[in-house]
Amino acid sequence: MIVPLAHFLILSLIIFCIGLYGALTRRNAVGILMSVELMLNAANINLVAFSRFVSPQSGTGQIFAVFVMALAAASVAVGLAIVICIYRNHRTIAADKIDLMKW
Amino acid sequence: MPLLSLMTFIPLAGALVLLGVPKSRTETIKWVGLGFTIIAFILSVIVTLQYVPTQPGFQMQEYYSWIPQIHVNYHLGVDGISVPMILLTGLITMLAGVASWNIKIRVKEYWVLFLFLETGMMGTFACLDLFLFYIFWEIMLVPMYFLIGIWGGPRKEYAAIKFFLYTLAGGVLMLIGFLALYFTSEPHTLSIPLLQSLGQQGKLFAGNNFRFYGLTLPHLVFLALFIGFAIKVPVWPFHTWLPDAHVEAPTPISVILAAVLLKMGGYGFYRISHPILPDAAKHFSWLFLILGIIGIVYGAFVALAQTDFKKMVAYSSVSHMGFILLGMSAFTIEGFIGGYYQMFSHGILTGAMFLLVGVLYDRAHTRDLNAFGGLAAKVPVYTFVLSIMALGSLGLPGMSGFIAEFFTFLGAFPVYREMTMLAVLTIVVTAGYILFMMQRVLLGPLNEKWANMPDINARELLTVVPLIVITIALGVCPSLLLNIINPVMKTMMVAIGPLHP
Amino acid sequence: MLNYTNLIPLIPLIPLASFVILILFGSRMKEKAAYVSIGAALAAFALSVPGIMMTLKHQSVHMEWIWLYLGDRPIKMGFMIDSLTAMMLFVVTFIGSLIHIYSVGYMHGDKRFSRYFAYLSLFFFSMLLIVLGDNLIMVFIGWEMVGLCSYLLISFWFERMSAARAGMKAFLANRVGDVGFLLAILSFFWMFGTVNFEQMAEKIHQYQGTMLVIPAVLLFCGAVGKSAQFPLHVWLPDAMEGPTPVSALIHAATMVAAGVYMVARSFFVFHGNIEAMQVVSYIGCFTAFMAATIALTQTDIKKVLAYSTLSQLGYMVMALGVGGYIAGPFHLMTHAFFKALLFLGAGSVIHGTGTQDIRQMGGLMKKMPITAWTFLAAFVAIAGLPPFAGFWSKDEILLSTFNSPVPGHLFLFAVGLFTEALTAFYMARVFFLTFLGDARDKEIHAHESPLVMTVPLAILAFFALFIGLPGSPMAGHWFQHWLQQSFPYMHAHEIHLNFGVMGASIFLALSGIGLAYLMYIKGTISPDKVAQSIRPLYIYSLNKWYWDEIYGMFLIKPFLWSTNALYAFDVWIVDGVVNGAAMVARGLGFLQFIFDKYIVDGIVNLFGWVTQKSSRIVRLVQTGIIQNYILLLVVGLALIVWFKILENMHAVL
Amino acid sequence: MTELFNTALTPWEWTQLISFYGIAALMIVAALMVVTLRNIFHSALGLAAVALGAAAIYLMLDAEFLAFVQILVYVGAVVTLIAFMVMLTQRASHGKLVRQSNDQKTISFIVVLSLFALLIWKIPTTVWNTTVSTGNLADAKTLGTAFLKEYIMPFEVISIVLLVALIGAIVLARREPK
Repeated sequence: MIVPLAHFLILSLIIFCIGLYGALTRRNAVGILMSVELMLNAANINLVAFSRFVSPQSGTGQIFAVFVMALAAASVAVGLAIVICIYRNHRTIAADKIDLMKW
Repeated sequence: MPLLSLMTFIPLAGALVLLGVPKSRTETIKWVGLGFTIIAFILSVIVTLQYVPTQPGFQMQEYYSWIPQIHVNYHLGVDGISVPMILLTGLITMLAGVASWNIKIRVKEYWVLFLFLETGMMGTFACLDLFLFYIFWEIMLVPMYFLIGIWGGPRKEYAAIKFFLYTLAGGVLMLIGFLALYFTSEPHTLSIPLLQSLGQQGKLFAGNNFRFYGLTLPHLVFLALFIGFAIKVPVWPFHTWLPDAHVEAPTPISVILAAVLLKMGGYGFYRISHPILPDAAKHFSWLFLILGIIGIVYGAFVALAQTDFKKMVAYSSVSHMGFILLGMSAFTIEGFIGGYYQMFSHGILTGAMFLLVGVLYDRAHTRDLNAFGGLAAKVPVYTFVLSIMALGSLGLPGMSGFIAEFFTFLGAFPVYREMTMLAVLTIVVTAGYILFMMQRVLLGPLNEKWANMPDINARELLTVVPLIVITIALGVCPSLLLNIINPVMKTMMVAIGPLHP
Repeated sequence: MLNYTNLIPLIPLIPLASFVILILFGSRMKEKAAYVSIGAALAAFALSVPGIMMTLKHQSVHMEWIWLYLGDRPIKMGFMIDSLTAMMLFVVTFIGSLIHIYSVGYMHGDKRFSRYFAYLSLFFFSMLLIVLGDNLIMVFIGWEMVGLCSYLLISFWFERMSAARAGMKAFLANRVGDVGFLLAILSFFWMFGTVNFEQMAEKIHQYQGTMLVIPAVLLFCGAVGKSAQFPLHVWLPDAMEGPTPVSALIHAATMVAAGVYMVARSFFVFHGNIEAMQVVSYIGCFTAFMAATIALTQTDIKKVLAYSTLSQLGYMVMALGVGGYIAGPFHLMTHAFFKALLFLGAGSVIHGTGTQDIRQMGGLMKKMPITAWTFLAAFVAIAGLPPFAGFWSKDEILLSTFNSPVPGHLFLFAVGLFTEALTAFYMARVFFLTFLGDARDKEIHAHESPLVMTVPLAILAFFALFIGLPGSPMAGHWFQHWLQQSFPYMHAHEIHLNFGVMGASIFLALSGIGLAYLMYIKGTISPDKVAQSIRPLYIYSLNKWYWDEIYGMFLIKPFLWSTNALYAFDVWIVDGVVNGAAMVARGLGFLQFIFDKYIVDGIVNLFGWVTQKSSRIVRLVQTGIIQNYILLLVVGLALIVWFKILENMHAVL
Repeated sequence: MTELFNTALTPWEWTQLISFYGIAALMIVAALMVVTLRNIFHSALGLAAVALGAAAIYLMLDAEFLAFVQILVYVGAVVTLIAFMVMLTQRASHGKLVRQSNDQKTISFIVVLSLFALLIWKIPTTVWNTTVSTGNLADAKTLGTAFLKEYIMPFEVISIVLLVALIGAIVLARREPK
């Protein structure tokens, strides 16, 4: 592989930071969820890259990535349910309108 | 088989078992609790039977290293000094258990604490390590505090706190004494047998030149131990917790208090302070004499002034316990045996007296001696039983009290003639308060208020009759007890030596 | 082979068994309980007969066993029968058995009938311990036990407050004496290492020191208490509250005589111990005289007899004090018979009339002939008319007083003679007022007592009349020689008849009786006028020399006051110190509380205040909006990364 | 990095380089779309693009299996789900919501940027413990064996987590019976 590891990492970092920014700033709950997915993808890229460059025979990083995907899918499923639930009760999915955690 | 451990912790096991019994099943709780006291009593009898008086040293020893860093060992064992006390504890606790049938409120808590208390008492008499001794000694205060403070009379809080603080203060002094013994012994040890042999060979405090107003370190240590034990005995002037505690405590607890707890102080003298610090003990023999005599005379006088039945018995305890000090002050074998005999005998007699006061109180709900009168016609069996016990306390020959007093006098008279005469004179006062009590309660025209008073019932009789049998047996045939204590007392006297060599 | 020696313990044990049976099952037996007790008494009597017979053959019986070991010292107990014991055994078991039988009639219908006999059995047991014991401890044990029985029987009718008080008084007075006894035992133990009579006698024989006076006096204190000698005599008259047979058995014949017996038994302590002997003799003499003067004016028949008993006991003690170690026990025996008879007679009278006041009686001779005649027998015996029992023993006492080489004893002799006259007078007074003349109270319908009571009276009367004869010159002073066996350390001396003493004694007795005859039968001398003419003395006698009042004023009251004072001391001073310490501790606690509240707690509160104020600002952070939290989290993450990088840089550098 | 350009590259290597940077640029743009677009549905499309780009990156890293899984899970499931979500909450996204970002936009940007700066500063200078690939690379078989051998436990746990998430989602989304 001619592209050095650092470049993958930088790509991953950029996407992670974008996702993070989105998670911090989007008002729409679905948007937040999507931003989180971005961050998870970024992490996956990291894992796979490390797997390829550090221990190419064992594929441990790929296994990790599979787990992360499974969790991502699960979180989306639960997130969907939560969002629907919140929407049903509050008629909004704006994250800054939902401050139930204050109490 | 670890007989002593078993005996000591069986009541605790009982307490744990009771924790699992539902609160509402009071009958079950009572029977289970009593069952465990009976087991403990049987074990104490087995210990007594297994004990071989002629064999020197401690028997049935159990020895495990516990906290090696400070040389603390789990060390149990018995000799002739502890065996009768263990037997007394087993017996009295069982009888007090029978007498506890009248406890109606918070039965479960009562029995749990009661059994816990028994473990503390058994352990105190069975252990051979000062650390253990201190633990058992102090651990007893906790159940005792609650037993007085919850099930007591009108001023129970005051009495319970007074008892607790007073004894705790003594316990702290005692602990200081123990620590001093630990740090001055070479090698550092808390083992009672080891300290005894060190002390009797004069190796304790060897080369220590500490002086405090002319008192050496062993003197100070002895005083600390003395006050610790004296509060428990109680020796005049540390006795004032006793009337309060007795008056407020429920009957079975009064019984235990008088019959067993008071003995711990005396036991401390016999087990710890005198054998370990014989020279200091001789140095302070005058203190024992003076306080003993004051206790005997003073207790008897004040008992005569009482109108509260329990208070009267409590002060008579002060008087009787003075004999222990008088006996020990002389450093003669008769005196030592007499004092010890008095401990046992007082346990039996005063235990029974408190039981009988309780019987009366259950029926009349008053202890005012002047409120009674002429009960002999109404409750003949009770009268008979009370008379026997009262006469036993009075020192009538044929009962254990006489033997104890006689031995004590026999031991003390050659050493302190005038003072002993004073103590002997007190037997008149003793007769005075006992007879005065009997006259006010039993004799004279019947107070019509008690015309329907029922006589003592079978359960109550069951608690007293064994004590009657024992006190008479010990009065007629003192060898029963002397066979156990004689050899060990002889050894101790040889080791300690006479007062004026 | 059944050895008699091994049977001796049964003599006291059988009555003890009777006591146990009666106390446990007596209430179910009703009046059959008496049979158990009487059977036990008779068994004890029967068992002691062989022992008495052996002493007649100049043998003695002794058995002992080791009671206990005190350290290495064995303490032995034992029984022995020698002539002195035999005499007491005879008195106790024989008179005791008769009184048991008599009691069946006297106590008939009492609600505590079986209890009464139980107590009698216990008394029997205890008294036999005293009699048979071969050492002072055994005697002391019995000594205290008879005191207990006396207490129980005096306050037998405890519903009467006076009976309850009398019992207590008796016990306490006895206890005072017992203190002396106990101290004496301790002294002997200390000095000789033994309290066995034989061994003590040996040791004292070799003893050269001068310390024996105090132990001897202390020992005598025991006798003073038990035999109701001055100054502990006050209990005996009050003891008459008990049933009359009890007065006869315990407070006349046996228990009160135990003091005399004990002094005689341990006479080796007193022998040659001049100071102690003086104490004994003067106390005896004083008691004899004082009691006789009081007896003159009493109107309660039992009181008169009680003071008479005191007086006679004083006689015996005086006899011992002047060295009449045979005369004392001799009088003890005769006195036991006639005084028991007097009391039983009085009991019969009380039983028949229902009163104890001799002023209400009179003329009972016709209605109660057997009682009257037996009473007369006792009267002539106690008055000292020859040849009846009292004459011989009293003569013996007066003779030994007269012969005593100690200077002051002639005075004792004179007082003794005078007391003799007084005795004759007051006994005659009682007899005349009770049985002769006319019935003064018509309300009283006297009747003769049942056979169960009169038969013992008759038997006793026989002995009262003739028991003195074995000690009379006609019998060659056989009794005295027999008794001498018990005093091997004394030189037996020949008894010289002194007709002068005898004559004086008879003359004074007769004059006493004559005076009483003139006053109470003939009426030539009015008793009231006599009383008027010596009014202070009369009042003094009537009020029993004011002993009770003096004791009450100078002993009991201060004593009770001191107990209350001590109690106050205990509550206010001793306990006050404790409570004071607690208050000081609480005061310190309060100071600490102040310190705690404003300083320590102030600091704590300061922290709290700061926290509260700052948190008001900081809590703005808590918006409840999840993204704010995440932002903070990320800031934290960034900082961590920052620090981590810095750290690595340092590590690299 | 510099030596990368100093050496002569084969055409395959050039292809790799160019495709990597192309895909990377695409992904970054798509990611920016995800976080900035007003229309949430377009954002979802951006997310799908990122997921596809990531799959390409995986392929490039010789992780074929993972690439397919990525496409299946993300494009097939996650994005679909999100599209459902968007449609279900359509009114909320379009009706009232004018602003798409909240009050902490600036500060978030600064924080994220600083984090980015820190990391971008350190990543090239860090020495990564890389190895030269020799022998067989990990393939689907290796992964399958690993899942059923060393990682059997996490594998099972993750399946339970999925199950729980499934049930939880159903419970949460279900209408409360009145």
